[in-house]
Amino acid sequence: MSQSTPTTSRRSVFSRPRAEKGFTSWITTTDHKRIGIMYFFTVLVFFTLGGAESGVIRAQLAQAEMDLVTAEIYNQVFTMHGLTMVFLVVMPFGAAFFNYLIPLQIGARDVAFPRLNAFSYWMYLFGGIFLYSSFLLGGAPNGAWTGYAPLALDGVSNMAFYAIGLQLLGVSSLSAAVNFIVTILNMRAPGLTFMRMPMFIWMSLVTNFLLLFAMPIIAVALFMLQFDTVFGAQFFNPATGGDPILWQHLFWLFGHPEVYIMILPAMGIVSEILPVFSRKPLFGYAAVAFAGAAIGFIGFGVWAHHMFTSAIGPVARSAFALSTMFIAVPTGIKIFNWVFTMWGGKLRFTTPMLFSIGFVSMFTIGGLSGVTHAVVPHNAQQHDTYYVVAHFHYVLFGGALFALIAGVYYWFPKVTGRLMSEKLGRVHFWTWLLGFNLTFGPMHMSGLLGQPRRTAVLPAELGGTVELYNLLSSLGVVVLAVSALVFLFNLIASIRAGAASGPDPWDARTIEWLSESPPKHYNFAEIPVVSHRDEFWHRKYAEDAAGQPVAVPAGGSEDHVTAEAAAHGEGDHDGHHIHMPDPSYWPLVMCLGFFPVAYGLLGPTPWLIGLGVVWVIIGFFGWIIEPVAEGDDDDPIVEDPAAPRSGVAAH
Amino acid sequence: MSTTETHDPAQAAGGHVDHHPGPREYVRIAIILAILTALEVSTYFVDFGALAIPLLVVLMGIKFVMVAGFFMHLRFDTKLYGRLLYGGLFGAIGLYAITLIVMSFDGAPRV
Amino acid sequence: MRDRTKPLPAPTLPGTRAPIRRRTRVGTILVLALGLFLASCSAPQSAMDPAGPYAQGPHDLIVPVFVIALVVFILVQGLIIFAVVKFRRRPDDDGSLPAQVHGNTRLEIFWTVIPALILAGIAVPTVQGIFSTMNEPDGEYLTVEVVGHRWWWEFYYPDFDIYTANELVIPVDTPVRLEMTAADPGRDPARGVIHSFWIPRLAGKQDVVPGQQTYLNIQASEADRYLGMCAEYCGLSHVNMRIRAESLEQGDFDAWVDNQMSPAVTPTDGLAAQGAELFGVEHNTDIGARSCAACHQVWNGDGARVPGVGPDLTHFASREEFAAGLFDVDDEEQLREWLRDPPAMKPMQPENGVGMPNLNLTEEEIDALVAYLLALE
Amino acid sequence: MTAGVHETTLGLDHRKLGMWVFLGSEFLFFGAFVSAYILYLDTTAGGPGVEIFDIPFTSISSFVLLMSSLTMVLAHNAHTRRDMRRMRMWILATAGQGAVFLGGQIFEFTVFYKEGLNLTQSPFASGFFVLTGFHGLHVFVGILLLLSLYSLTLTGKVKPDQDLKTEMIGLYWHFVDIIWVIIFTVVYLIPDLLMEA
Ligand code: HEA
Ligand code: HEA
Ligand code: HEC
Ligand code: CUA
Ligand SMILES: [Cu+2]
Repeated sequence: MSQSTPTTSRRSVFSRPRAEKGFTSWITTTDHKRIGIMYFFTVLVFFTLGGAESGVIRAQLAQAEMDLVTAEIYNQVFTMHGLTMVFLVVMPFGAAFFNYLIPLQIGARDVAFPRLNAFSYWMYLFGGIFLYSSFLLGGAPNGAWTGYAPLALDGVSNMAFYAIGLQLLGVSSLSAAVNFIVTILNMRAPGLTFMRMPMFIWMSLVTNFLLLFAMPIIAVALFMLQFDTVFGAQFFNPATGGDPILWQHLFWLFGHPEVYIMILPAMGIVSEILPVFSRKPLFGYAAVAFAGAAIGFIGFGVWAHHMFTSAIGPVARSAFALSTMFIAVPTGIKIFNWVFTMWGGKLRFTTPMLFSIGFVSMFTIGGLSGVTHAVVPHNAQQHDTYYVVAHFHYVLFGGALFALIAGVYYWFPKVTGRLMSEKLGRVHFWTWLLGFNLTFGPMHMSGLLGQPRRTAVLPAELGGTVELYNLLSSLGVVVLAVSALVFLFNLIASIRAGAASGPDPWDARTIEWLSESPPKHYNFAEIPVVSHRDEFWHRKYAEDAAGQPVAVPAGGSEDHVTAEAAAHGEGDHDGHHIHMPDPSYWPLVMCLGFFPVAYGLLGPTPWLIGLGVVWVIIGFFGWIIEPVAEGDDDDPIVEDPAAPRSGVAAH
Repeated sequence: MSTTETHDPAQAAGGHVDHHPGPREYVRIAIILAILTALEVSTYFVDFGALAIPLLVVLMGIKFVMVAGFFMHLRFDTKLYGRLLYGGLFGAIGLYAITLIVMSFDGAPRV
Repeated sequence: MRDRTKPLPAPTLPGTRAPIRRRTRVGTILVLALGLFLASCSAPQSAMDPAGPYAQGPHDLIVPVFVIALVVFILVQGLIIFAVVKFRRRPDDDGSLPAQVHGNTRLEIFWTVIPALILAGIAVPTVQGIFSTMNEPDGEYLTVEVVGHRWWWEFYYPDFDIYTANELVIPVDTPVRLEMTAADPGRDPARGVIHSFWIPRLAGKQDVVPGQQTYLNIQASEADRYLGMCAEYCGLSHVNMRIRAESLEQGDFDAWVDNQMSPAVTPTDGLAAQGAELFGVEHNTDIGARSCAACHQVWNGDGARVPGVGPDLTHFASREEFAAGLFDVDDEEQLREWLRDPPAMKPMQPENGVGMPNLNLTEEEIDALVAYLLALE
Repeated sequence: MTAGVHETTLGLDHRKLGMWVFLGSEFLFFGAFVSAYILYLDTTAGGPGVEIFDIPFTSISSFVLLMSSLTMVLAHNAHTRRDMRRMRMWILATAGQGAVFLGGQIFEFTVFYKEGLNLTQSPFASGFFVLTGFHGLHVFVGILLLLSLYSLTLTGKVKPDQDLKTEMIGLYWHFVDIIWVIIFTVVYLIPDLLMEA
């Protein structure tokens, strides 16, 4: 961190944004916390859209042979529902937590590449807007979120939007992955070894490696699809010998790691919350961490279980059945360790705790139905029925979403300095649990009774039992919608007028709670030095002679309020001279250039593409010639590596 | 600052350590690469029989490792970089090999 | 059967031996739950109500797996509920911390090994099942070639040179091997998309891929009518791509084959004859481009049977339903509706080359055509 | 945030670490295209197949690209020695060789096109053009990076002590080169041999 005087002379197009409040400050921010918050609110918007789409789906299927919407609309709606929930809700929801928490939990002041981080956010937002603009431009994609060729090659499937839109989102995810991997590997506070990292950090690391290796695969698949649809290439076209199954392999090579990308952050969150409210450390820390890594690893070797009924032979079916089944082992390890974290504790049933327990319970159901999918001969009965729909909503909604919401309740005080209403929180939890099971529980049955998925109407010939189950599902959404409104209300009311939380409302264990709530721009006035797993807890409690943990007496628990120390000023780290990255217009400017490229590719319209490319290149140049922070000469100081600098001195 | 992680100052500040090869070594390596390439291309003119393909694969591997090791300084930098590179490489080879095997030998017949 | 989610009073912890009595009670409950579960399994298209060996095998495999899953489910939920009840913080809590247990290697090994063993136990019959459902049936079997079109099914019996659509007629107790592929109007695999052939009570599904051939074995144990559906999303009318299988006793089947092998009789007088004329069956049509025969084959004995772009109608009236299981052949009014405006009856994209277009027929033409179609016994 | 390397956990520069992380993932990207190409080697739909390749010609352009790695590493070496004049010279040489390679590729594409091989011809053709095309795009981006580096050293934006920038671009450039080492063998030489056999 160099300390030279700011120079602004060489700036050309834009002068460096300086606003600290207001609109400009948000669109130019490079602060990981603000970016995390923007991710979160964007996710809320898309969740409402995706939820509304699911409302349309369930309304149409509430009774047999309804014609509320046409088949054409229905197909667009369920495709967009899947795309929205996966790519615009659950994944970026995870990214919201990565952004906000990773630096705080590892004791860093920001991510490794703050502007790249802003870039990731804008790419996400614009990718979402691009996808949704399809509704206005001749119809949304209607080839399902799996985009199977050759259906997706058909002009009427609008899948060019899918190919290009997901590509934008992929760029966002890939750049975020590089960013977070470097951050976690390279920016941990002194003493924060791998085996001391909070479990959320572990799971983030695994998730981002999954992203790193999975996103390029879908990128290629999408390029092939796009070249096929827009430029007439022949990758998946059976007419000239192209093989549609290639798409399936590439999609699921990405797609299965993708589902673990969605669940692992959730598992990390739960692993943080359960210990806090059980007042015990995480049971089997090492086992949980390595199980997470194992899931990530094995997760790359099971993809063809989505293709058991496709054109693959018995040997492949067998091999993938085996790998799929055995992924239950590491997942089971986690489940049991969570349960035993609670075992013998003193459980406090706060809202985050309730959602976390709900996660463990509901995810197990989804996981078990996943294992039954792997019984290949019977998978041929289950595949593409509502039984699968039930499975993946149990793992995605009952799993990922429950845990992510637990995380919102848990870290809300960190972000805002206020508490969310526990009373409303409990209402939210119980209605959520009820509505969820009501919606998706019956789908197990209707699926086994022969209801296929992706049907624009519910065929009456499936019989009254199936109709009943569908009606129950549809009623469930009503409960869920009410529940979601309770949540929204709680969120907004608590942001405005929640009770003050103090710096450590939960008696937490990890060092993000060392900083103030909400944290200052620079997170930590003094970078904490870590000597334990659950560092913060160890600063508050010590063991007495009998090995019984006791609170550290007077003062000990105070000194974590580092703001105090900051106020007293320590060297150049009194919070005023901490050198932080400055805001920048360039990530936004560069991202805007992708709009003309994306719309130009649809046509294809060469001049539009050209305009966009030039724009992006200009944006890129603006970016690279702008220093990360004013006055920064943007290069490591290498002259004297041995000299201790700043408060993070050698330890 | 150094943390509890292993931190070998000689490896730090990648690219600034003296035991990097100098221009002379680089040229020497380039010459070797040129010879290997010539050998590769020779398979086009000379018949190596059944040996040709294994030979090509080995030559490709050597060239790859040499460029990565010397020009990209992998041999002199932290092991982590190599792990990332070769992790990606072997990960990709593994996954796509399985895919190709499944598609070529356990797929459906064409009609 | 939602009873199965009811948690047991007290979970059996690993390491503590449960009294035998409780074991049996667990057993009783399981059997009861399973009974309830199976009782609710009958529905017209239920996968849990097998009617032939190729559905029975997978079913017999999954039921024990469901039981295992149920046990794991009860165990995990039981542990959770037990922990939640037992270890909740009491109102009189003294604020002290519970014992700070960090883990237990034995337990870790236990819950790594046990699930692995259970899964290994499931894996073996799974692999066996894969091969036994996919291999060619032992002994004699009937071959039917299946082509998935958007959005209807075509069946061809190479042994008899018969084409039919949407209704697959098979003999009872005889294995049938389906050789399947997909195509679209013009029988162009390039215009085909992936479908999936699925009659749950007879067998699991198998995808049907344009340009490739896939196989599926089915077999019915009793004479019955079985419902099925295309199970791979194939666009606009995916839900309207139904399948019917009619299994007949061998004698009935032979009679059916004989009938199908005979050429259609072209009516010579009355409305039906006008219909035949309009249809263009003798290729001397006067409705030109709107000629039904341009797309539909009605084989009258001349030349070879050549499949058309649309379903074969040679013995249309011998079928019970038309338009891929959507409407009754008996219901003349529905047939009229169909000829009046097919895309209004069933979402199709004739402008995209898939489905039957609206031919703007007059009511008189429709009357004649219906009479003719219903004469095609 | 730009921290001195000695302030990072692993003692590595973020940017360099980030570059390596990214390069690791690029294998998955090119690997998928290469697999599709291999899968479709024989799927020529009656059009031209691998026999169309002009191995001697491609050998030369491959050789040029390989040698550009030498000039790249020499540029970096010069930069570490603060010899900006030499460094600029080698950078230009590298970009020039990259341009020669690209020119060769464009020439090759036009020849193939004239001989009836085009993107829409067959899966083989699509696989070939899109794979080599994306590699070409990488080379093109590399040239842009080199040229910007060149001009930024002139304006003083890139300073003599900032050899890390040259090293990063070098890493990217060498990577694009080793990918071509694979492509040249797997896409050109081996199929050509197989076809003869
Ligand atoms: C968060 C997302 C997520 C997660 C975590 C999972 C987890 C798993 N999934 Fe799921 N899956 C999806 C999302 C997810 N899935 C989606 C979205 C689809 C559909 C895509 C589409 O077609 O649109 C799908 C589809 C899908 C299929 C294809 C179904 C079909 O279309 O035919 C299969 C097949 O094997 C499968 C299997 C599994 C398995 C074995 C797991 C395992 O990881 C589960 C492991 C967990 C447990 C087993 C529970 C806890 C373990 C224990 C308590 C130990 C003891 C257990 C035993 C001894 C059994 N999934
Ligand atoms: C994380 C992922 C996720 C989540 C959270 C959900 C949530 C829901 N999904 Fe999801 N779903 C998918 C991922 C997800 N889905 C995927 C990947 C597919 C496959 C797509 C494909 O086949 O291609 C799918 C398909 C799918 C189908 C099958 C469609 C078909 O095959 O034809 C159905 C049917 O019932 C369904 C229903 C629901 C419902 C009722 C919810 C509910 O839980 C939603 C509840 C949320 C809300 C209701 C929003 C909050 C409410 C407000 C803010 C108030 C305003 C609300 C209203 C006006 C209604 N989904
Ligand atoms: C452009 C092609 C085309 C023309 C012309 C055409 N049809 Fe069709 N027809 C189809 C297709 C395709 C279907 C299958 C539709 C479906 O079920 O999805 C079909 C289905 C039918 C069916 C239902 C068959 C079954 O068993 O499901 C009948 C009956 C029928 N057509 C009658 C006619 C008559 C009568 C005419 C002439 C007046 C006619 N068709 C003209 C393409 C055509
Ligand atoms: Cu055919 Cu769905
Ligand atoms: Cu999966």
